[in-house]
Amino acid sequence: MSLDSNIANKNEEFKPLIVAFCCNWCSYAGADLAGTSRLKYPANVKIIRVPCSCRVNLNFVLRAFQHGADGVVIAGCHPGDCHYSTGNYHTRRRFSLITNLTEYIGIEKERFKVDWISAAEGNKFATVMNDILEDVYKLGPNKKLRDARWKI
Amino acid sequence: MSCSCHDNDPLIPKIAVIKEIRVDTHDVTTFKIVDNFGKKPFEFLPGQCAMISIPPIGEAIFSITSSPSQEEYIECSIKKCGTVTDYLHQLEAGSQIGVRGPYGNNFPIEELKNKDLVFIGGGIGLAPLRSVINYVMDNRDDFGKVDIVYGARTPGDLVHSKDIFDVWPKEKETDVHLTVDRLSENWDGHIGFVPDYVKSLNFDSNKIALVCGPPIMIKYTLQALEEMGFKKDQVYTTLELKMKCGIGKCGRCNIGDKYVCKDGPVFRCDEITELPNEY
Amino acid sequence: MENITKKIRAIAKQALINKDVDKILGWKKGDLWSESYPAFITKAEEADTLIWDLFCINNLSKFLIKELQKHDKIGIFIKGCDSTSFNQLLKDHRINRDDVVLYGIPCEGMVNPEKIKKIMLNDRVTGIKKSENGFTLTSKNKTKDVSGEEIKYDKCITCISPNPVVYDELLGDEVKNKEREEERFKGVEEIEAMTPDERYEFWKGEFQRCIRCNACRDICPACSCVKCVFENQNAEISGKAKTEDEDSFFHIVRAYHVAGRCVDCGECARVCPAGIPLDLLNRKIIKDINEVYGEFNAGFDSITPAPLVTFKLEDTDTFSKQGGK
Amino acid sequence: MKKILKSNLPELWQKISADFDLFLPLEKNKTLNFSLWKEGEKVNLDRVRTNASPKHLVFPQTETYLKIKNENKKLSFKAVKAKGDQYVLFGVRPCDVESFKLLDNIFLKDPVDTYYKAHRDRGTIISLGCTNPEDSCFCSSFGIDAGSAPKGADIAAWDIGDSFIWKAQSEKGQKLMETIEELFTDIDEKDLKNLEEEKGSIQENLKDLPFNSLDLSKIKGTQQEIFDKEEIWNEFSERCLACGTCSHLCPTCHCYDLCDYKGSSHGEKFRCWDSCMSSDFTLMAHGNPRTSQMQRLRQRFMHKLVYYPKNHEGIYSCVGCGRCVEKCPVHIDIVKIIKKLGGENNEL
Repeated sequence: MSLDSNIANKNEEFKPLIVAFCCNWCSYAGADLAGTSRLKYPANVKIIRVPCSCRVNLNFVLRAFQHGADGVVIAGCHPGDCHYSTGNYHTRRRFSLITNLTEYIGIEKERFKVDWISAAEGNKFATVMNDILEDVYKLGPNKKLRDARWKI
Repeated sequence: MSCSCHDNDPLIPKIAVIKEIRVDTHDVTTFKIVDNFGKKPFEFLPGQCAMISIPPIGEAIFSITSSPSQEEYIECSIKKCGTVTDYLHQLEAGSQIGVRGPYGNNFPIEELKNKDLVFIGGGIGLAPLRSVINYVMDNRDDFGKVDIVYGARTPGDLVHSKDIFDVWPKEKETDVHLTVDRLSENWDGHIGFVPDYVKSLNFDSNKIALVCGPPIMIKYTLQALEEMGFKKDQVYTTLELKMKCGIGKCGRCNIGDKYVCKDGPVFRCDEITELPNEY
Repeated sequence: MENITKKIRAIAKQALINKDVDKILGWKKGDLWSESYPAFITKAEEADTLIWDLFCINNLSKFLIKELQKHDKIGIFIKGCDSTSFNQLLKDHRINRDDVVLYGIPCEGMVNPEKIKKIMLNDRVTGIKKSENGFTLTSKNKTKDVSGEEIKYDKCITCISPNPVVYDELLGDEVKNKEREEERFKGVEEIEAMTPDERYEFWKGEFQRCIRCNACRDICPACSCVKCVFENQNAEISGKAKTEDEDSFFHIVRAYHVAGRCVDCGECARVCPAGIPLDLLNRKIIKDINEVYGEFNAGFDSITPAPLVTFKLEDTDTFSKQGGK
Repeated sequence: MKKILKSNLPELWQKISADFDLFLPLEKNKTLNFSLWKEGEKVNLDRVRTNASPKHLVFPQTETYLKIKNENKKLSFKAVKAKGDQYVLFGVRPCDVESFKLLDNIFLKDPVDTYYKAHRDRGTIISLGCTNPEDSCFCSSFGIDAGSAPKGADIAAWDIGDSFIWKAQSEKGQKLMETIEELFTDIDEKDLKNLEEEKGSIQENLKDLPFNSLDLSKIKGTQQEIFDKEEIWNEFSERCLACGTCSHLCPTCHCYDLCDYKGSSHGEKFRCWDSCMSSDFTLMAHGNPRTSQMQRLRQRFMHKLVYYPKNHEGIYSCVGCGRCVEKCPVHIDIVKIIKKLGGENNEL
């Protein structure tokens, strides 16, 4: 279940920063479930709660990369059981284009994930976070689209 | 008057502290500003302006309302009407800001010497005039008779109430005429717009007039003064425009061949008529 | 070319004389041989200044937004790509159809003066005329025959709508040169073939030359918001600083804002003073939409909603492992 | 006056870039711009005009001038000095060299802009005669001789076929010539004749440019009269997109904006280019004196043709480089405006 999580703290110099936009009704609850059932997922995931996955727009993603994120995850409810009924259909259409566009600009595909995590899928939340941490760890820190004036 | 910014770059502000805050009206507050060592940030002449910067919100230019003869601090009366001023109004005493200046030319004190003067202010327009009025009051004998006409929308909008009600009326040979635009309760003074009030006061035309207020008020006041026989070169006014650099280079306050932040903000009326009317 | 000019002048004069329209939008000739620019005429005698030649590249439909606030009825000469952006403006409810009289002109493609200057190198061109299988360029001491392909705009070579898709009156018969359509996405495929780092270096090099003048936004018919998000200071969306991240932020967000509404008229790349191939950004999104959500050409009609405004229950996506690429 | 063969130019670039930043017109992704030379870059000295002017070397588009820390209400300011080491700028055409002087008139006038002054003092400018001007060039109507080098250039250079002639014109130029002495050879009679021939052919080319008869003295009338020619200003501004391409490309446009960058607990103040054509240029809390595009367009060209000359002994704020003629999306440019203001009413 849990990744050999001491990769993150073995060599101190690179700790990936993952920003996760979690939809309040499903994925945020999924994250809670992962936490309460003591599932291991990396600490350097910053979760931002959004009302629905379609609330996230391109500015948020680019701003995250500008301010030092090495990976961005957008987690929403499975298409069909969105609290606002059609939210994640739009997410699906939008982020099919946005993930392609950021990949076209040069952001590696592994750094920007969109996934459907329901409130009951605590372990899926943990695996998604661990997978992206592992991929991003292999890729190294993200230098692209970085805002040089921003200091963490 | 070379400006006193440190390491002689005119764009870089100095750290200053808001020593004291006095709330004048619901949207105008007067700030006493000193530099980081508690002293007056820089010397200036009446009518000049200071650029107050609040990182990371922005910068804006305000006319200095205290008299140059005031040694400990500079004062700015600021009306709350934009991002910078909104933020300024939330600050309390003791908080730090950036200040640089002085910018712009000043009221021509030499021409005003031993002449009768008329100060006509509207709303927040009294702030730039107060600097030169207090300077005149501190050297009262060099100047002739002083008339102050000041009006605002409602009694609650009259700024510097201490000066206009208690200090200035008691000065030698000084009459203060106050007016408000509309009838409001507990106000027994004059009712009416400033330009009409000036017309009814009918000053004789050997005086020098200094006018400052919203553009619409300036326009009609200048007409009223002209009808009373004031020639164009007897009337001074200040122009309010967007100013960013304050040193006549960034192009924002450029009207005609003049830069308001360097050749102004104080203009004589015959100079203003030469400018294209884009202010 | 000449008889279309005569037709344009006749129609414009007639329309203005019997007051069908208050104003006519067309093109006028400038001082240089390569310069035709948008002309707004209200008086009938000015109609003789209107022309139609190889350089009438300006898309006039976006001016309708401003002009229709001042006039009730406007006549406009419109090429194929202009007509698709006209439909897009209708779909965005920025203008309404019955205030405009459309005179459609089939277009064989416009000539790019930069390409002519490259061919003729240092001796200055004084004129260009159509010859039987291409064009002849004349300069002070030599003439040169070139084919249409060499000097036309790239976007005209791979044009998907040479004939106006909507018009009230059509000047001249339809044009059928549709054989180069499949090369439309060649530029996009070349960039897609690069590795992520190469792609980023390519775009970084391009965006480095951006001088943030907003010409791409102001010429784009799909960019017709009343107040642009980039102008809204306190929205803090993007500053005015020219830094690597701000420039790419501006161009990526702008390309996304017109996603599904961009008619691929290529004006953003043409007017860019730094020569940045901005149309490759928009064309990538068009290619993705075609692949993932089915062939869609914005502006071919003014009814079908844009892809990002609607959805289908059974949509696939490009990111989850099972559905996407 | 010294001569260098075109064949050993790469060696010259090598030598100069050893201890200077060398800026040359380089062709990258099909556009020609002044950029930092590195080994193997494609130098193109034939095309007469770079895409963007060299203005960004002396007046960068974005320049941070103050760093601010804001920990719990305590501010600390740290001024940022203009940085960058000595540079050599080769291949600047006479019009762009003249534009530096026009920028000097603004930035070096009291109170001196220390950032601009630092960038200007670090640079050695080598001007290059215009072998073949483009259609849209009209520098001759501003008294700029495309064949010779304006006084502002530290070194003047001409292309005489197989080699370049360099002539130092300032002690900064003289100092640079000494450091690269050995690559140059002395010139002989034949070269001088070639030089005169070259200058003659430049004048020849200038004659048949479409805009060579542009005459600015035809603009008559006082500032107010020109300001009131509303129908001319309306006619141009009708098609203006208010995009700002003209002012950002123009080598003599110097307007800038002071902005703030908001970090988490720190911030920066920076200066960046701005355009009087954009709608929020004069926007302030209680309104905007220039609301219509006609007023903004009028301000830009009145500033260049009337206001700037009034403040600077009749020098116009334009050098006739033709970039606005080429790059305006709707073909508004200063040549048409000068003609129309001068009363030539060829239907524009």
